[in-house]
Formats: sequence, structure tokens, C-alpha cells
Amino acid sequence: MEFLLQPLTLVTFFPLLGVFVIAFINAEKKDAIRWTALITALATLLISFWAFAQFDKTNPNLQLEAKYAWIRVADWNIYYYLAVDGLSILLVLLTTLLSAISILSAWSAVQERVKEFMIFFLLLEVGMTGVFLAQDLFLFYIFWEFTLVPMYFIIGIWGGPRRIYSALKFFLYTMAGSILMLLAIIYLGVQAQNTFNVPELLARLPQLYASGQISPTAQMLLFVAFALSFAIKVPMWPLHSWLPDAHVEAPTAGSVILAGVLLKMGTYGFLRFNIPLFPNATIQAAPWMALLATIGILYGAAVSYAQADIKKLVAYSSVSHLGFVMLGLFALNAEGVSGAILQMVNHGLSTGALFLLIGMVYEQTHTRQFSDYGGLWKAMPIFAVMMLIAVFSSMGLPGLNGFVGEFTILLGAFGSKAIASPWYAGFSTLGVILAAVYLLYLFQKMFLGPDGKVITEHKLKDLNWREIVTMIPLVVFIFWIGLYPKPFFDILAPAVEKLLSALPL
Amino acid sequence: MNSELIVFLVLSLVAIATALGMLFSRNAVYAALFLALNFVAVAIFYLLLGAPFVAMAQITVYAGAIMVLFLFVIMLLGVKDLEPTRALPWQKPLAIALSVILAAEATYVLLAKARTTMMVASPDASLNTMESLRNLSVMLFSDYLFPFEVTSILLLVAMIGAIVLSHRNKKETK
Amino acid sequence: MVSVNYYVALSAILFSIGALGVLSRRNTLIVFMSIELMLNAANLAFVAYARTYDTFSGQIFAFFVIAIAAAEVAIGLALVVEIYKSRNNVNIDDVNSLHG
Amino acid sequence: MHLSETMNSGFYYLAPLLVFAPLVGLLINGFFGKYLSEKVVGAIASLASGTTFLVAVLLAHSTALNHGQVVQVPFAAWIHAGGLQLDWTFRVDTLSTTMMLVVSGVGTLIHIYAIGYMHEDVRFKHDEARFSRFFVFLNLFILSMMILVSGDSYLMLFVGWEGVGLCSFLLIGFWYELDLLSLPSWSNSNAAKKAFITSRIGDVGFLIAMFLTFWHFGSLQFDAAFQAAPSVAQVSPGAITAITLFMLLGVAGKSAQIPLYVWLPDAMAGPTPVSALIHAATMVTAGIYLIARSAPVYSLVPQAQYIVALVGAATALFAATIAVGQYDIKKVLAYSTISQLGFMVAAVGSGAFVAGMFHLITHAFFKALLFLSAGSVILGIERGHHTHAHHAEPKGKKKKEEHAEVFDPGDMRNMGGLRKTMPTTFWVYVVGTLALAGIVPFSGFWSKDEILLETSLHYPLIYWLLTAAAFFTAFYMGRQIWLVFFGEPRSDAAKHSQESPPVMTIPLIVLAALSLLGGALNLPFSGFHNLTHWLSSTISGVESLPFNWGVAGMSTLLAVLALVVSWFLYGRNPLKEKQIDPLKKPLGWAFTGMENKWFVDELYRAVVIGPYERLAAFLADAVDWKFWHDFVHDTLIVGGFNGLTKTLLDRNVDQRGIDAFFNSWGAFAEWLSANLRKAQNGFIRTYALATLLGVVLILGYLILK
Repeated sequence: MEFLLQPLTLVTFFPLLGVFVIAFINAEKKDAIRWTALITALATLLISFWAFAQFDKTNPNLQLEAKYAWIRVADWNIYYYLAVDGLSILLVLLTTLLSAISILSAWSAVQERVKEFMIFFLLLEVGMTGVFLAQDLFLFYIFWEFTLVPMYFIIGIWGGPRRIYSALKFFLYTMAGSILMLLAIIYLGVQAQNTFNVPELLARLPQLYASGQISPTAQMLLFVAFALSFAIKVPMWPLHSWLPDAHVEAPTAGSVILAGVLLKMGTYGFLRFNIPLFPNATIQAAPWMALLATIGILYGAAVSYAQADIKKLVAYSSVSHLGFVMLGLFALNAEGVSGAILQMVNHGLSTGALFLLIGMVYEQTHTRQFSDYGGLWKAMPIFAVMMLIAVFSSMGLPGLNGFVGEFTILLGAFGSKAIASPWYAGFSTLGVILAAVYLLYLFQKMFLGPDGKVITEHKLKDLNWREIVTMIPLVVFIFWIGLYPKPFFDILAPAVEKLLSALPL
Repeated sequence: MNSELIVFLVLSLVAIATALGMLFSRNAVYAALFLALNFVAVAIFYLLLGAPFVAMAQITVYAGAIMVLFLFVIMLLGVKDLEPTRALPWQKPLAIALSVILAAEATYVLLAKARTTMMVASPDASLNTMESLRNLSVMLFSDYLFPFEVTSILLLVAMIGAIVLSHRNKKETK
Repeated sequence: MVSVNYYVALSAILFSIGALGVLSRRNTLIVFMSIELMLNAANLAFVAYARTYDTFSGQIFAFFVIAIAAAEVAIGLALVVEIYKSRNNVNIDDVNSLHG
Repeated sequence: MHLSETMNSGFYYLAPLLVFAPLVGLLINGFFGKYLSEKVVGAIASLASGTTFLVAVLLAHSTALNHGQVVQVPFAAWIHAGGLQLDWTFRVDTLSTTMMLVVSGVGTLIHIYAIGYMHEDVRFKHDEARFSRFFVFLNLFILSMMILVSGDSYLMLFVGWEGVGLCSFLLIGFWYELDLLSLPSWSNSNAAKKAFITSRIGDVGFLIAMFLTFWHFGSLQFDAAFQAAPSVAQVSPGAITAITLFMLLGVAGKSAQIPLYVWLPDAMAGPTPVSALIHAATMVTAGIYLIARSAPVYSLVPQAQYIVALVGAATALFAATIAVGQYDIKKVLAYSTISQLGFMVAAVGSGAFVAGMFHLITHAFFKALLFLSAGSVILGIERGHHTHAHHAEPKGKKKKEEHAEVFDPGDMRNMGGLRKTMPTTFWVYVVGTLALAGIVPFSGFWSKDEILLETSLHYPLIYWLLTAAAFFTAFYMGRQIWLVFFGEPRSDAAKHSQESPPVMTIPLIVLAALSLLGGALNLPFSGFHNLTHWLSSTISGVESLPFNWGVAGMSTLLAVLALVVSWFLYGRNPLKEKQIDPLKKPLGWAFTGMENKWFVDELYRAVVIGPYERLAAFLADAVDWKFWHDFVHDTLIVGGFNGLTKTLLDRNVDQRGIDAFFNSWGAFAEWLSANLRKAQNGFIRTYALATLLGVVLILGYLILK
């Protein structure tokens, strides 16, 4: 029982309890199912707060460990090992928060097969939380792959007209990357005397590198294998092709989670595994990653601008935003990395908010073409204000969360020793203009200008209370991080410092 | 020729006779009654073999419950002689031949091949005490606990199955 | 004192009679009865050997066989009733829709 | 000096109120605005702004008492990441208090004016619910502006900098569904977008300047950065030049300098109080404030300073020429603003920081005055348009047609003779014009003269450019006065125009008084260098120059000459209805250029916007979708995989090879079973018989074995 009561085990697997309960509810009782799912998600959120309360933010090491020998075969020791540190705690909180919000957002949007939807959603939450907490590569890989399954069904069952194609593409694309990572994990485990335990690996690897047992080339190959898997998830240019399909076809809640959490799993992977496990390769690769990130920023922004579909615009904007995160990570200095981690959270909040809002209006209008919109501000003022906040948060307006992240990232990248050239950051800064171009385009085409088709053809209602409640936590965090980000940076700082001090820079 | 052997032979005659009676009865009710008698005879064999518990089970379950069930079904469906059919003309002779061969073979195998020389002691007072019953129960609930539980599940399944079979039918007739 | 062989022989004879019943009778109910007879024959052998080797296992098996027979009869008779309801007789030869 | 030492000797602890007073105002109006009456909404907003002004006065007073000491008022921690340690800290010194006073003072007057203006504006445009929203945005603007001027670091300044950009966006697009003629259109929202994006281009410059500052000076906090600057200048002067020039790009974006000025004329789409407050008096001067604030850095690189001055001077002249060819009353003022901002940039660029700030202040007075008066004129014309329509054509049907007809109340060709119908507006407008034109003793004269004097000493080219710009300034203002207020009305609306209510005219009169007397802040006579003295405690090394009769005489002469020329052209023979501009014929293509803003917008569209849109569309459609998504993924990868699996492996290897082999076995089994199935007669008894046969045979085998 002690095993079950550990905060991290509880926060990871608590949604299963909800799944279990929902499994016994008659599928016709949709409201009961929704409430059960919501209460489960809220309880998980509370548990994550409880875990957070026990978290010592001055400690740079892994904390709240739940560690048990799990599979013992021959000389292999595979652990059930969950732990959290400054790098991941915020993402765990983001996951539990966005899960609850997404479930609330699916209240009226999902009417078909509610039971299955909620079950998949809670399963997805288990997988995502597990990814951020697992400290054994084997366990991590299981969670990592596990997230694919519920998402596959969420897109494939409740998605738009091309959902099957998109779900399949999403699945295959990510799967293809993961296979290489699996190979790399196995190779790493064999080399490091049969362990997948990350802290143990970190203790053993320097010696392996020094003795030449893992040659620099091998280290680079390992880095690439991990990076490919994560880069697809991020997605880094040019591996982003699955993203617009998945985003456009996914139901709102799916898009929110996809943008808010699933993409962060990629960047988190770089942060947690690539950088500390392969320090020399990381430094070698930093300029190249920065180059890809810069291209991604500018390319994503330019492509966003030319979209006719609102959701697609936001989807491509993720390519641009995640480019910033990657740039910050591979700046490999405190400013860049902490900015990047914060920006992961920020992107979850602001893009999550954008998808939520688009979903809310889509429920009423059933169109996402810009050409159908216009002048919505008059019809839906609260909605407009929410969208205004989300848009400007995404654009990086100072005072809102996006700016804090973007600024520290660019600042870090500009003076980064690892990237060693201010040009990448310089060009990435142009992304700030391009972001304004496509996001203002989004805002203008939807809310400003003369009345569009949706206003003349529908009787639009402004947001209802449930929708406002859904948005409030996001708005609060958008302002909080924007105006007073110090607590967030304080959580990150020790862990980031520890991460960077291990690099031979 | 001791007295036990005489008892045995008499009882075996009864058993074989009732079995044949069942086999040859045109009327199902008679067949059932013959069979019941056969069961009783077998139950007495059990007693002779020092298995009072099995004997009682035999009487209650077989001669009692099962046979009543049979009779009940027979009554329910009505006793009707079947029209003779010519569907399987070679079935009966073949069956008789094979059964005879089987009996011969089985007897031969069991008697000539196994060649057990052991004798079955007649029941004495010690066997009929509660002691043996207690040992049996202990064994049933320790070494054979799992099969025992499985049997209970089997009975449950059978019960549900029987209910479902008749229940569905009820719906159909509506 | 009776040789265990006698019991075994009786068991074999009863089993053969049961088998003959299964093979030759067309009334489903009597086919069932014959099956019961065969089970009984087996039980007899079990108990006889149990006595011979002075162990309870044989008795326990007999007990299980009785339980299973009860289950079998319950299902079997339910099926017979079903068959009767759909065909209005209990001729086992009428039920041959599985023919090749 | 830090707060603890001065806490007792001043009102510094009130500094956070600068931001929180407008915040409270905007929250009240934002949440409850729709339940409150217009007067209450306006009063709350004005009160919020007024509180800010009061706090600014108290802070200025404290600063004066402390002999201009710089005081940092820490408020809260902010970004602490690695080497970047920034807090929300208010900086109270002479420069920032000056800006606070100007912004909140002019801001409050405009708030009051806007109560009257918006009351009518929302009615003319048929959406009265939007009244409170206007004041929310206005308070938000004051809030952002206060962050801008009171920030203690470049980053905090940047927060305000972008915040005012947001307000500018929201307010330019206030009538987002209309265009300048109040017809449904994307035009106003396009203007808003243009303003924000153009400023953002400048912001990138500012951002990069900040990155350079951080990595070279080690801090974004003003004092720390300035302290590090001289030593860095010796090691890597190139870095400082880069910082200053990138910062200039930011200034160009926000203060509408070449090449990024194009958004400001379009920004006139906003309601007139907005044009006055944001796009004339305060926000656009943020760039000048930034350079003045960065004086210690700019002073280190004279070449960069020269470039700044040159940009300013070129803008001043360029915009002034465009203003000559405009017909819209607000567009003239907009280009005039650009031109005057050019003056200020030229001033701070050539090291005359005080002169630049001085002009900033006086310009805030008279340009706000001019814009507000222009707003008064436009509303007067609107009123005339409506009364005329109602009275002259009482029949409903006709009235509608009259309304539907396109009428531009801002077009000066529709005006004329307004001095009779709108006397107060006329007189304050004249005061503003004289101040702008630089006629003694109006405030504009003194500040402009100081700029000219400073530049004449160091940079002759700049001096001549500015002098020429001053000539054009006086000319287009004269043209405007003659066109608007003199002659005969050129439209029915002008004939029936009415004076504005006191809630609007009183702020005008106050501003007119300030425009008249504002020069007293810094008269070029010894003992009257108040502003110089005041700012010298913040900006070191500023000196006050003695009055120079040559420069002053030259500029006054040119201004008077320009006014006379404009009278010859527009005043002597007033323009008739539908008559073309008398300058058109003599100037020919040059006037066409002025009328069309020298085609800069078209140039940008052709060179920047169009190509970007085409590039974006190309990347999105051709590269990302058709090539990368459809061709590479769907055709190459999926098709390749399908080809490999379906054609090669499935059809050839599998079906014709492996399958065929095993199918033959299947065929055999089929044949066999077809024969064997005859054994399956369906009779259970037969099966049982077969089973028994098996048993018998097995037993037999066992026996015989």
C-alpha cells in the first residue's frame, strides 16, 4: 500500500480509477460519465498540487522518488522509477491542469460515445504524466508509446472528415521515430552494464565516454536516434508534416492536449535525455539544432499566414513556437534553457487557449474558414476579449506569458556559447514580426471588419459559464507568468543549473 | 463362494438387467425407472466398497434429482413413440457389434492385462464411522480445493446456461 | 472378499450397455440416460479402485463426476426441451443440420 | 539613492499608483461599464487618469525637493533567469517625471474631451455600447505609458512600449468594421494591423539592441548598463554602434521615422482623441524618450548620433512635403506629427537632448490641441451634416438616401468658413497653428528654435533640412487654416456646422493656454533655463545655449513668409466647391507625389508585403502542402511503401510465389474435404459410433501390442 500512496504514483495512476468507475456506468448516462471524468481529472490535479507541495524547489535533484525493482531478467534490472525535479514539475502540473480543462471543454462538443472518449482521455493522462515522471528509460518508453494509442483513437473516432488518415499518419510518424529510440535505449542499456535507470546511466556514462567504450561517433548516433524520435514529436522542421493533419482533424479537446502536452513530450525528451546523456554530442549538434529551430520559426510563421483554415493556422504556429523552445534548449545557458522550459508551459497555455476558443466557436458555426468570419467582436464580446488575450499571449506581448519565455530564449540564444553565433537568434527575432503578422491576421479576420457569413447565418451566443470557467485558469496563468514569473523561474533554476553544470562547455 | 460374492453377483445381475431394461424399453418412462433402479444397485455397490458418502450422493443426486428431472421432462414433452425411420439402416447392427467387442475388449484389458490380484475387503465397522467422511471432507477442502471451487463455478455456469436457454425462448415466443 | 476384477468387469459391461444405448436409441432422452449409465459405470470403477488402493482420491473423483453429470443433465435437458419446442419431437436423427 | 533613504522625504511610495490607478479604472469600466451611464464611465476613467497626474505631480515635487535625485522604487520581483535579474522597479528622476507629467496631464485633458467626443461619435456610428470600451482602452494606454516612462530597465520600458502598441492597435481599430467614411470595410482594421506590425518591425530592432546590451553591458537595468558602457566602448566600439542603430530601428517604428513611418497616417482611422493622445502627444514620442534615456550610450558614438539626426531631419522634411498635398484635416496633422517627431529625433540625435525633450513637451501641447480641435471640427461638420439632412429633407425616404451618400467629414475641401460657426474651435486652432509654425512667442517657437540652434552649431546639413521642413510646416498649417476656417462653406454640412459642447472646448482652451505659454519652461535667457536645469540631473553634460538672433530671425522670417505664401494661394482667393488645389498646376508631378505620399505605401506593398504574401502562400501551398505533405509524404513515402508492399511483395512474391505454393495445398485440402464431407451426415449417433469405433480400435491395438 505504501507503493500506492506515493504522490507520484498516485498522480500518474489516479485517472485509472476514473476509468474503472466509468467502465461500470451505463453508456447512456452521459452526464454521469462526464462528471466522473471531470472529478477524476480535478482530483488528479489536486493530487499533483499535493505532490507539488512536497516538492523542495531549492533542491536540484530528483525528488519524491518512487522506485521499485520491477522486471528482473538475468542481469537486467528494470525499475519502476518515478521522480520529479525542477525540469519536469511544471510540465506535470500543466498536464493535469490541461487534462481537466480539456475534459470540461468536451462537455458539449462530444456527444457521441462519451464513455469511450472519457476513458481514452483519462488513459491519455496516465501516459502523459508517466512520460514526464519516468526515470527509467524502459518505463519511459512504455509511457511514451502508450500515449499514442488513446490519441490515435481520439483523433480517429471523434475527429473531422479526414480523421482516419490523420490518426494513422500521427501514429505511424511518431512510431517510426520511436523505433530508433528503442534501439538506442537498448544499446545504451547494454553498454552501461544492464541498466536503464537514468541516474545510474548518468553516473556510468562519463566513464564509458572517457574510456572510449562508447566512441564519439557512437555518442552522436545515439544522440541522433533519440533526437529523431523527439524531433518528430516536437515537431521540428522538417518533420512537422503530421502536425497540421492531426491538429485540424482532432476534436477540440484532442487538439488542446496535443498542442499543450504531447508536443512538450518531445522538447522535454531533449531536455531530460538528449542533453544530459550525450553532452558532447549535444554541444556539437547545438548549432545545427539552432539552425533547424530558426528555420522552423520563420517557416512555421510564414506558412501559418497563408492558411485559410483557422485551426491550421494555429497548428502551423506551433511549429514556429516550438522552434523557439528548441532554440532556447540548445542555447545551453541558464537564460535559454529556463526560458525554453517556461515557454513549453506558455505554449501549452496560449495555444491551448486558442484551440479551446476556436473549438467553442466552431461548435456554433461549424466552419473554420477565415472567409466565413468577420466582425465577431460585436456578437461575442467576452469571447473576443478571451481571444484577444490568447492571441497576444501567443504573439509574445510583454506583460503576458509568451513574452517572458520568448525574450529569455532569444536573449539566451543570442549570447549562447554553444550556438556561438548571434545570427540564429537574430533571424529568429524576425519571427516576432511574423508572429504578429499571422496572429493579427487571425484576430482581424475573425473579430474585426464587417460582419461575416457566420454572423448573418447563425444566431451566435457568447460564451456560457462553463466555457468561461474553462478559460479562467488559462487566463490567470497567462497573466501570472507574464507579470510575476519569478516563482516559476525559481522552481526551474536549481535543476537547470545542475543540468548545465554537467556539460563540458 | 462366500457370501459377499453371492451378494455381488446378485447385485450385478440386477444392475445388468436394469441396464438392459432401460436399453430395450420402448417407453421412456419405463426406461427412466429402470435406470433409477440401476442407480440404486450401483449405490449399494458403493456401500459395499466402503464409500457411504458417494453412495448417498448417488442416491440423492442421481436417483433423486437427476431422475426426477428426467421424468419431469418426459412428462412435460409427453410420452410418444417414435415412428420408425430408415435413416440409418446399418447403425443398429454395427452398434451392437461394436458394443460387444468393446465389452469384450474392456473386460479383457482390465482383467487379463492389469491382472490385479487385490481383493476388496468388505466394509467393517471402522469404515462406517464418521472418521472416513471427515477425512474425505478434509481432503476435498485441502488437496482438491481448487477443483472443488471450479466445480461450483461449473454448476453456476450450467445454471445460468439453463436459465438463458429457456429465457431466450420465452422472448421469442412472445 | 471379492476380487476387484469383478467390479471392473461389471463396470465394463455397464459401460458397453450404455454405449450401445447411445448408439442405437433414437429417443434423445434415452440417449441421455445411457450417457448417465456410462458415467455411473466409470464411477463404479473409480470407487472400486479407491477401495483397493485405500485412498480417497477415487471417491473424490466419483463425487466430481456426479457434480458434472448434474450440470450436464441440466444443460442437456434444457437443450432437449428447446429441440422439442422447435421440432415437436425428440428424435435425435432429426437434428442433423450440421451435415456436410 | 535608494528608496529607504528617501522614503521619508517624498511621495515615492506612491509610484506604483501610476500604474494601479488606471488599472482600477479600466477594471471597473471593463467589468461594469455596460451597466454604468456614460457620464459615470467617463468620470471613472478621467478620475483614474487624473489620479495618475496627481501622483506624477507629487513625484515631481519630491524629486524637486531632493534636487533631482534618481530614486528607484522597487515593487516586485520579475524575471530571474540565469544572468538576467530584473525586477519591477519604478524609476523616478527628472526625465521620467517630465514624461509622466506630460502623458498624464495631456492624457487627462483628452479623457475629459473624449467624454464629449465619444458621446456623439458612438451615436453617429450606431453602437452606443462601445462607449465604455473606449475608456477601458484609454486607461490601458495610460497604464502602459506609465510603465514605459517609469521603468527602471530597458525591458520594463519595452513592456510599456509594446503595451502602448497594443492600445494603439485596439484604438485604431476601434471602429473595426468601418472605414474613414463610416462604411463597412476592412480598412480600419487593416490600419490597426499595419500600425502594430510596422511597430513590431521596429521592436525587433529594439529587442536585438537589448540582447546586445545584455551581453555587452551585462544588464538591462539603466544605471548598470550605463556604467558599463564607457569601458565597453573602448573594447568594442562596434557593439555600441550596433546597439544604438538597432535601437534607432525601434525608435523609427514607434516614433514613425523613415522608413517605418507609414503606419501613422493610416492610424488616423482611430477616433480623434486617440489620434491626439496616442498618435501625436504621447506614444509616438516614446522613441524620443528612449534616445534621451539612452543618452549616455549615444554620447559614446558620434557617428551613430549623426545617423540618428539625419534620419530625423530627413523624416522632418519628407513628411512636411507630404503634408502639403493632403486634403484630410487629420492626415495633414498626421504628417505634421511625423515631421515634428523628425525634429525631435534630429535634436536628440545631434546631442541636444534637452531641446528634443522640450520640443516633445510643447509639441504634446499644441499637437494635442490641433488634433482635438480637428476632432471638434469634424464633429461640428457631422452635426451640420445631420441637421442639414434632417431639416432640409424632412421626408424619411429622402433622408435615408442623403445618409447613404458618401460624405467625408474630414475632407478640407468640404469645409470652409467655419470661423463663424465654430468660433472657439477657430481661435484655439489658430493658437495651435502659430505654435506649430513657430511664431514668437508661442511655445513651438522656443523649442524649435532651440533645436535649430543646436544643430546649426554642429551639423549644417541637418540644420538646413530642418529649416526647410519648418518652412513647409508653416505653409501647410497656413493652408489648413485658410481652407478650413476662411472663405465660404463648400458644403451644406459646413454651412450648418455647430460648435462643440463645453466638455470638449474647455480642455481645448486649457491646451491652448499651455501651447501659448509652454515656452516658458525653457526660455533661452540666462536664469530661465528651467528644463535644462531640471533635466541636467538625469542627463549629464547638457548645456544651455544663449539665444541666437540669427537662427531665430531666420526661422521666424521663413515661417511668416510661408504663412503669407499660403494666404496668397488659399486665403486671398478662397477655394470654391469642386475646385482643384491651386498648387496642382504649378508644381505638376511634384504635387501628385505629395498628394499620394510619394507612393511609399505602394512601394512597400510591391517590395515587402506583396512578396511576403506570395512567399507565404508559396511556402504553404506549394512547398509545405503540395510538395512536402502531399508529394513527399503521401506520394513518395506512402506510395513507395505501397509500391513495395502491394506490387512487388504482394503481387509478385507473395501471390505468385508463396501464395500459389500454399494455395495448391489448399486446393488439395478442398478436394479432399469435398469428398470427405460426405461422411458428415449430421447424425449424432453416427459420430458417436465413429468415436466408439476409435475406442475399440485403440483398445484392440493396446491388447494386440
